[in-house]
Amino acid sequence: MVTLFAVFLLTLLVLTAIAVVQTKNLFVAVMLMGIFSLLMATVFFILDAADVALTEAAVGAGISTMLFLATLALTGEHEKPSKKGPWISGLVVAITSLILIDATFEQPYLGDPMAPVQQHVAPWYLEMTPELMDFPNVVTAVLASFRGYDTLGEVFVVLTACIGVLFILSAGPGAPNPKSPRIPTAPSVGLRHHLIPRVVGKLLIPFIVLFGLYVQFHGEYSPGGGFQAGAIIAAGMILYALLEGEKQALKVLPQSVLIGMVVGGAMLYGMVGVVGMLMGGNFLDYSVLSSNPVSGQQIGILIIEIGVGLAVCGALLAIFHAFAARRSVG
Amino acid sequence: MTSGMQIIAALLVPLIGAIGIALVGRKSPNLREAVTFITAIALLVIVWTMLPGLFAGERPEITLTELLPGLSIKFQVEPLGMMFAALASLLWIVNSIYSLGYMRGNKEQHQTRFYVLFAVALSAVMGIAFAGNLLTLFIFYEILTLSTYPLVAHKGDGKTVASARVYMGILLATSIGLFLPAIIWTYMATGTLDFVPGGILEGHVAGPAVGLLLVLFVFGVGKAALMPVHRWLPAAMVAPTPVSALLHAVAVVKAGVFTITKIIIYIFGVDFLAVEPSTDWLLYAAIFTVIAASIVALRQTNLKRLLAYSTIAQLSYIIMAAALLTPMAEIGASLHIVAHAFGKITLFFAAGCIYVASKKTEIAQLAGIGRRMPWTMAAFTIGALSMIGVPPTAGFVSKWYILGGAFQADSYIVIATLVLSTVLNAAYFLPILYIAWFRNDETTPANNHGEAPKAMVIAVTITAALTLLFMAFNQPVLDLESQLVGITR
Amino acid sequence: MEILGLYNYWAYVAVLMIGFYAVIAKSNLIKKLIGLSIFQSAVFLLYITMGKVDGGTAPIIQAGVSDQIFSNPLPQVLILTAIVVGVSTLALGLAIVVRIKESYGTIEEDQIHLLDHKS
Amino acid sequence: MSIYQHLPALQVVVPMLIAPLVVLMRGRGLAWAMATATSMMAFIIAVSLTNIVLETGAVSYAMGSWQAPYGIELRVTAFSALLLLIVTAASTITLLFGKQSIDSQLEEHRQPMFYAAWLLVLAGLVGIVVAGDAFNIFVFMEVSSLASYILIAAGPNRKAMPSVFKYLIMGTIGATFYLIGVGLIYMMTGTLNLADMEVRLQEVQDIKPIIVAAGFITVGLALKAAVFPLHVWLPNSYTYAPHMVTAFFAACATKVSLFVLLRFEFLVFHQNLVEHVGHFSTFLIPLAVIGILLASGVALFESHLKRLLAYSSIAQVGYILLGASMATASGLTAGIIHMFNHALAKGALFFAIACLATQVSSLRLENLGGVARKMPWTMAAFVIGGLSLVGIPGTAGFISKWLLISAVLEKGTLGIFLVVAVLVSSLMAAVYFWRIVEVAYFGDAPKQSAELHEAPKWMLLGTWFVALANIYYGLNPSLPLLLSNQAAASLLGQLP
Amino acid sequence: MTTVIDILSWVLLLAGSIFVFIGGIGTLRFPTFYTRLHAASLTDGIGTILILGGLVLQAGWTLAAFKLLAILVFLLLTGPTAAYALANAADMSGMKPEENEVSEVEK
Repeated sequence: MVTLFAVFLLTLLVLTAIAVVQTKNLFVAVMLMGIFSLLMATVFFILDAADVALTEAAVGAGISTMLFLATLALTGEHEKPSKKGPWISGLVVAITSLILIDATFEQPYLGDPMAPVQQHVAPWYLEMTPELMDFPNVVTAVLASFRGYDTLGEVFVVLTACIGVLFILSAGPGAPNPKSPRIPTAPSVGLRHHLIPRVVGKLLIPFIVLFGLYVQFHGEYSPGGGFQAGAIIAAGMILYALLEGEKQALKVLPQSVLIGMVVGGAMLYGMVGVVGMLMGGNFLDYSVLSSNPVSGQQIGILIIEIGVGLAVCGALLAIFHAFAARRSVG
Repeated sequence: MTSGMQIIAALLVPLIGAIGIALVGRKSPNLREAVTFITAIALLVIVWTMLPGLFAGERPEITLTELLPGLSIKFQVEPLGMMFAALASLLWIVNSIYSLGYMRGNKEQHQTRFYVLFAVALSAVMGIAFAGNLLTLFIFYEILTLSTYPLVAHKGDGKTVASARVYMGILLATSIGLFLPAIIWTYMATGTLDFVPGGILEGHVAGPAVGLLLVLFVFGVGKAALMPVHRWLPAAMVAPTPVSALLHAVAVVKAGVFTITKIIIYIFGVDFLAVEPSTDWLLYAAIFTVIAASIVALRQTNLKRLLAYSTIAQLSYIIMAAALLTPMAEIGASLHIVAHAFGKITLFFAAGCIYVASKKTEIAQLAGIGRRMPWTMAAFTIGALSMIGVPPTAGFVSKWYILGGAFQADSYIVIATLVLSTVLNAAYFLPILYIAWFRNDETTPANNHGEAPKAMVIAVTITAALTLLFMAFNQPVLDLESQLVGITR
Repeated sequence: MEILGLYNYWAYVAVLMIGFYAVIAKSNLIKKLIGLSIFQSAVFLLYITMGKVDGGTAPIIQAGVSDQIFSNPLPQVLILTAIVVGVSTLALGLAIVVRIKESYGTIEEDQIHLLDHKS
Repeated sequence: MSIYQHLPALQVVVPMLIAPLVVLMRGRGLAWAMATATSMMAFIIAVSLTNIVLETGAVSYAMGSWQAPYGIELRVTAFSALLLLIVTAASTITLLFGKQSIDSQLEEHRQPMFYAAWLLVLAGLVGIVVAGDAFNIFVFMEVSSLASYILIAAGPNRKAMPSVFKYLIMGTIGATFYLIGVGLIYMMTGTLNLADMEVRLQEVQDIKPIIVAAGFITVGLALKAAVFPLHVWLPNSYTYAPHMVTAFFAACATKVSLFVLLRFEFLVFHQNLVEHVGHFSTFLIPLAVIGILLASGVALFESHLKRLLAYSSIAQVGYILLGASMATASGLTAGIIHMFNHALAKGALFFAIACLATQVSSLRLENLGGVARKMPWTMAAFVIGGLSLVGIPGTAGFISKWLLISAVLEKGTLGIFLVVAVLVSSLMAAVYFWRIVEVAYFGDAPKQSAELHEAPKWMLLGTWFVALANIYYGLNPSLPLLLSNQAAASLLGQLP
Repeated sequence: MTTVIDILSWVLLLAGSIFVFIGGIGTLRFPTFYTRLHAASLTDGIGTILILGGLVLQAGWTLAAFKLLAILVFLLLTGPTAAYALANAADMSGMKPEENEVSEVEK
């Protein structure tokens, strides 16, 4: 049943991908990308990856789409026909795919419980998590503690992207000039004059944030965690910016506060690691944070998840504002 | 001071001098020249005080840092290198006197740069002379190439730079493309690069490979100007005359033949080469170069270019002698290094004197110049006679030994070459002497000039005198180099 | 039916190559980035697929229930990271595209190329 | 627990955690000072780590106290120590001496973010080098890549943007290829730890997914390392990046990818794939040779100074690869030590170019006539760097060329052809380098050229520092030689 | 009792599916933007209510039922708002219902 369902969804996925590449209208392509991401999230869900599905839905369908749209507003949405002949690219792609397909025949089948991945390392995580962490979500345990260093790196990838977008968009002819504030244009006042979206939207925002907080703090028990929470809360705030105008949104959470959130979140994570080191463990060793290693782990994971949430939320919002504040040139 | 430290001192003194020259150069030309002289004299003292030890059979050595596993930067003094160093350090003083006159008389630009690089080049020459293994030698060989490039390109106009490019290009290409692989090959075959009396290659390389390795070495050492890698030498004649005189008649080219001689004696080993048939070509290549370069020299109309081709021919004399592989010929080779140095530097000095005094560069313009510049031309005559090999000049002594070596080896082709080249030498030098002394000076440019500046005349007189004196006082060199024979036996 | 066990992998290869094609063959910079997103998503699919166990559930251990089969949590963790990396790259790429549009007036690669070589 | 045991972690954590703080530094020069101090600290840590590695052998560190393969392992070997030295030293020197150059190319209000990105590049690169876990390498590769896009995008020319976009696309493709390869290996072994992978691969040798994985990892990393013909992103990125960034990247960025490549090829695949050495050399030797010759050839006709050197970098990557593809101890030693020596040479050259750029308006060759007369010190350092690049004895470049030729000669007949290729490319290097020297020393000054002065003293000091390092390590290469010998031995499994 | 609930829930699910299906056909087949929007809102209006209602009955008196209801409330709020926003955007960009005889795809 699952296999059949998967076959159906995957076929749809491939078709969507082809449509995305085929269409000449970038706006349509971006919308189709949103559908692609949602399909992908569904596939992940039926493959038992609830956390990943949640993230893919929030990030792939939500944040990415929003970024694409913000860019399209500045660049225009029509793709000009390319003069490049598709032959060489086609050949490269064909050869690569043949090699990869050929390799699949010696790979374990979907769901094979005897596959090497199910034999080594992973069983240890499943077995030890209840004992060492005393909470049910193994994904969170691996993410935040066993492979916490990767996650730290990941937070810094987000931080880097945030710095990068702010840096790159701080120059050039379209850069917002602090001395002469730009003339407020229609989008900047948001949808204030539209009663229905405003009312409904404002009604929803608290729930979105609430849900975000739930995902944040319930990550040890159910799918979710800092990343998902950060993305969800950021989406809520972006909604606010769309409704009330960017100016109003920046009044609530100014860019400096957002950067503070990013920096603070990243530092919070890092500092937990350093404190672990100071208390006699290795870097990112949470067990030493408390006299009881298990509660030490729980405290550590809680704090770093907050750090992750702060950093991701701040970074996404800062990136959004950087795009939104850009004036259209030419 | 230990002998080892003396070697280091010989390397460092010119470098320190170079820094000193650079520091005072902008402020006072007089002080700059004074520093040059002090440096040159200091170097002479350092090098010459090592001589007695060498005569007594000492072989001072010192090892600096280890560059690669088993390969150090190492210096060792042996007779051949000692002689080369003594010769270069002696002639540097004379050349400095000469430069003083030439550079000022000619109002050359960038004089500080000139003196600085000259000192650096001398340091490199010392490094080559005292090198204790091939790697060290190679390092200083390249430093010499690089430090002389700006000297050759001194004038800085398009033509000079183009010639300097040829100079640099050939020397660098041959050294990196042939010399370096040869060294690495040797190292891989034998596991050492030390100069060992009797050679290191025997038993490690055999058959045609020996011949190939010798090809790499001989043509890799482009400074020896064996045809067809000789083209850099005429190109280098665009340099100011002191450079041509000291570097391209003595230091650089002698570094080339010196390197080849050392490789023959200390890397291949004379006995090994003698039994290895694939290496015979070296003798013929040298003979070919002697004859061909002499014939080309016949057709030159520019004085310095003629001297350059003459140098090419004379260098191959040395290689030919070394390739004869007989004791007497080896001594002849080393004697010829000295003899040719004295003679050729005199000739170049004279050519420079003529240029500074009259701006004349072509042979045809020299008519009657002997009467206006008697001292210069007298010196020139002595130098020319030495090239031909007429007694009582230095050239006679060395040719005598080489001839003796040829008889020892029963090599009639070498004897024939010697005879033929003597005739050719005479054929291109004697007309110049005739023109200079016996024609009337009616040609342009202006003929209303006198003798060259004093400093230059003094220098050229000294070297001419040395050329003559060497005929009589060659015993020390003979004694020193006989130690080589002891080695090669 | 057995062979459908590899269908996931074929789908991943197909999606991967569709994305790859868009990246190398398209001239529009945004289209390239869209292609890049698809390309990266395909890899997510590869990882998640290999972690699936027949009859398993998401690796959230319910108290009191024994004999449960769980899918592999590790690939999921890796892909969580990879998704975030992907969106970060995308954001940076889009910011660059905005700057390119501003200074060149176009986001077509071949036109940018022409403009660069005219000046 | 003494602090020494934490050094592998601190090596990464120090620059990484200070980077966000640098963003907040608004004061004049404060961001620079902080970044420089941090970079120095990283360098000191690298030096102490090198000492420890030399004394006690490879160091391992379990992140979060979780033992590998369950947790992430950091592993510092002699090879990593060498790379750590290169990376941290390159960053420190360029930061310390390059302030004026950066100031002249970047507005002050954008500098804090720039320096933060710089530290993130540093953290990312050292993170890759110390990582002992395949996925962790990916994460830090992305940190360093994203941050390096930022640094390159700081270039003042508008062409910087398309260049960095191309780099971003190709870099991401490379990283994704790598990720696919790692995924396939993980699929067949169930582990991500490199050491564990080596052991567990023995059970599944030579099945297709592993071979395909090897291919994808090689291609992905080769893309990042700018191995010919996957180099197309490099020339423009280096040309239009700020000069100091070019100096920093030219010294170390591609080398880190090569480091990962070599670690995978030799530690993971070498022991386990029967045909691996064969495949490795059949594919890589020709690529390396063609890359060396073609890139040198392009450099011969290039007139923009930075692009010329960028092509030369591609050729030099070929040298490193050629040494490695011999798959012998001597070959690996040659390749590895060339990473160090090339970093020195290119560092000096690009530093000198940065000095030049403070005075001249354009770095095209036709604009540089006679520049050496006005800027003798700058050009003298440039000449030293160039000589090292050509491989003149007495400079660092000679050491690697010597080792490379001796390694290649061990291959017999094939070796002779390779020697010819190496020598021909050295001569090409001499030619393209000499073109610059001739123009700079003897060319006519362009008419409209303004009054030129020598570059700022402080930058000159840095340039000369690197230039003299070329000579020092040309005469006394014992440290890099020791490290690369050990590295080669451990890659070939001859060390415990 | 359970059978009744089961039958009821299946009826609801089926009816919902039919509405969603009709909505889909309408979105494809209607000629203009506004008519299509009309068909599409059928999907998130009555279709969703019926399906989620059916699912709630299936789930019984559990936490899942509460979650489903929450989703229902969410969708009821957002669906019409989204439809409004779309129509409004179309109106703002100058697309008037009476002028637009031909769908933009066919144009």
